[in-house]
Amino acid sequence: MGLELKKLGDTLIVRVHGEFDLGAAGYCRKEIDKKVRTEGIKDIVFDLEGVTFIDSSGLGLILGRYRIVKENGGRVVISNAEVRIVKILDLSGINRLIPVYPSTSQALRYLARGVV
Amino acid sequence: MGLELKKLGDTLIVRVHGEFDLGAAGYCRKEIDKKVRTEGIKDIVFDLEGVTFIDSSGLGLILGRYRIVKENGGRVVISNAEVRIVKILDLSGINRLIPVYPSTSQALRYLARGVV
Amino acid sequence: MGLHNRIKLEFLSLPVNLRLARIAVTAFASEVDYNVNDIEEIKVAVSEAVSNAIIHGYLEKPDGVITITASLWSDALEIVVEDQGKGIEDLENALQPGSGDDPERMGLGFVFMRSFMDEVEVTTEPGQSTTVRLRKRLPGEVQAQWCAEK
Amino acid sequence: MGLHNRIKLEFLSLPVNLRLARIAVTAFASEVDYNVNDIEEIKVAVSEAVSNAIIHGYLEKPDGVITITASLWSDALEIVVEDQGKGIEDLENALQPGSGDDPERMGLGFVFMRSFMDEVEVTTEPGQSTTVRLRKRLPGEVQAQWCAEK
Ligand SMILES: Nc1ncnc2c1ncn2[C@@H]1O[C@H](COP(=O)(O)OP(=O)(O)O)[C@@H](O)[C@H]1O
Ligand SMILES: Nc1ncnc2c1ncn2[C@@H]1O[C@H](COP(=O)(O)OP(=O)(O)O)[C@@H](O)[C@H]1O
Repeated sequence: MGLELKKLGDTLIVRVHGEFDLGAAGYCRKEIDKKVRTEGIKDIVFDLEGVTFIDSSGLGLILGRYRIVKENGGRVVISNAEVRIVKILDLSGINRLIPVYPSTSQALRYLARGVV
Repeated sequence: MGLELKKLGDTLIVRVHGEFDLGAAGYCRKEIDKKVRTEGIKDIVFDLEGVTFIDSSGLGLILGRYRIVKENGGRVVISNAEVRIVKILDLSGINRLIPVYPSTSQALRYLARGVV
Repeated sequence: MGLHNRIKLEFLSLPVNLRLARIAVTAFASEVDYNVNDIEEIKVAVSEAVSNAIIHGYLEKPDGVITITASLWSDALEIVVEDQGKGIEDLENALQPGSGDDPERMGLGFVFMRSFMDEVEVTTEPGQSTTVRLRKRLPGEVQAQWCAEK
Repeated sequence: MGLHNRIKLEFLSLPVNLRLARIAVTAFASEVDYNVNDIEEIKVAVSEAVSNAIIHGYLEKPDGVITITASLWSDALEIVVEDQGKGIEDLENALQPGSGDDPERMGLGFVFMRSFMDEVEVTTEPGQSTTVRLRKRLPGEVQAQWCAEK
């Protein structure tokens, strides 16, 4: 499992690679929350391009970050997920709270302008 | 595991795909021996290009065929094996009884002329 | 219904072993030719059951033992995940979507298991153990062939 | 030396389970970063030990149970393969290269295990059981790191 964090203005782009399960979620939580706390992050984009597997622990990590940034008026967006990952996002209902975009540039445009 | 048998004159070309272990050896033994018994096979070439794993059961299958065809003056040759498979062939000493060629055409030339 | 094959896997309640559990079960299941989608669903279901054992059963203590028994029956793959952890006091409530109270968990573990498998059965002894039995029907052709053999 | 992780896998003495045994052990071993070559060697060694349990231990009867316990110690991966099969009467002779009398077997199982692992230890009760314990040192960096933690 690999994690890449990139700051773009007050948006954090999170790229997860490999299997996004309980172990990965525990690791990501620590790293992301540190970044959010110390670097004035408002919005988060989860770029799931490299994710080969996700279960409710991975989804829970995303939902947990959504709850945290929402406190300060921030938003969370998901981008770039493979078809079978999108299927699980749909089934979970997480897409009713968190918009899912096919590409990170679309996700960033949504955050910038509120539309795509 | 997959097995392809091709007759070329009195030579049988055996192509094994996948993992050449005890289970695969049991299956190959039955199929090869039927062919050898019923179709006047003299020599056998084991083309190991598709083999991703081999252990002493796979090697034993080859050695067993060698012993059978030798009774009628036939020969067995190995071709096309990947580097890590060749390493195991070397370690086993099977290459002292059974020539190992990098390609099936070289193996067939050896059988046709006794040299390459 | 005849039993064709069975494995049992025991491991410590460490998140690093989730991957192993998924790999072992899908390698076992690959004896019959489920399609990619089925395999993906089996993976998620196993992952949910084992994650629950780690988090809820053993409260993330790493020295708990989790057991997975996978069986190939003539008509179905059966996966049983057991822990000797804290058990579930109110099982009916736990089986409802969103039942947990951890903001980092979605309360979707059982929902996923039920969506992806044909049967989900939970038995538990509060304070002692939890057992989750998952069943998924075999692909049609395999089932027909194996049943005919019996 | 500290124990970092352990799994136990039990399965029926069917050749189809060899692949599963190799996959489970290498998935377990992938927690430390052995190189491809090491992983290949571990696969062959496991395959030899399990094949022996199937053929010699249980004489190819499919209802025997084989157990693999894999442990990650601070300094080594340890794999123990056990069967409750016929055991080995003359162990010293069995350990010699080419000892068997089956023309389809090379008598190289133990040779391969010894070539590929750092330690091979066989214990057996004739008529009852055979246990093969294999050890392979961890890649240098992991070992140094884990030992320092202790
Ligand atoms: N193995 C287990 N041991 C103890 N409690 C469990 C176990 N599995 C599930 N539970 C209980 O059932 C609830 C619902 O589980 P689940 O649907 O997976 O949601 P989540 O894990 O997201 O809370 C959990 O919150 C927990 O209280
Ligand atoms: N698990 C076992 N149970 C009973 N006998 C065994 C077992 N493993 C090995 N042996 C005996 O040891 C001999 C040598 O084993 P090995 O070196 O693997 O060669 P091979 O399997 O090719 O005969 C076998 O022929 C068999 O008699």
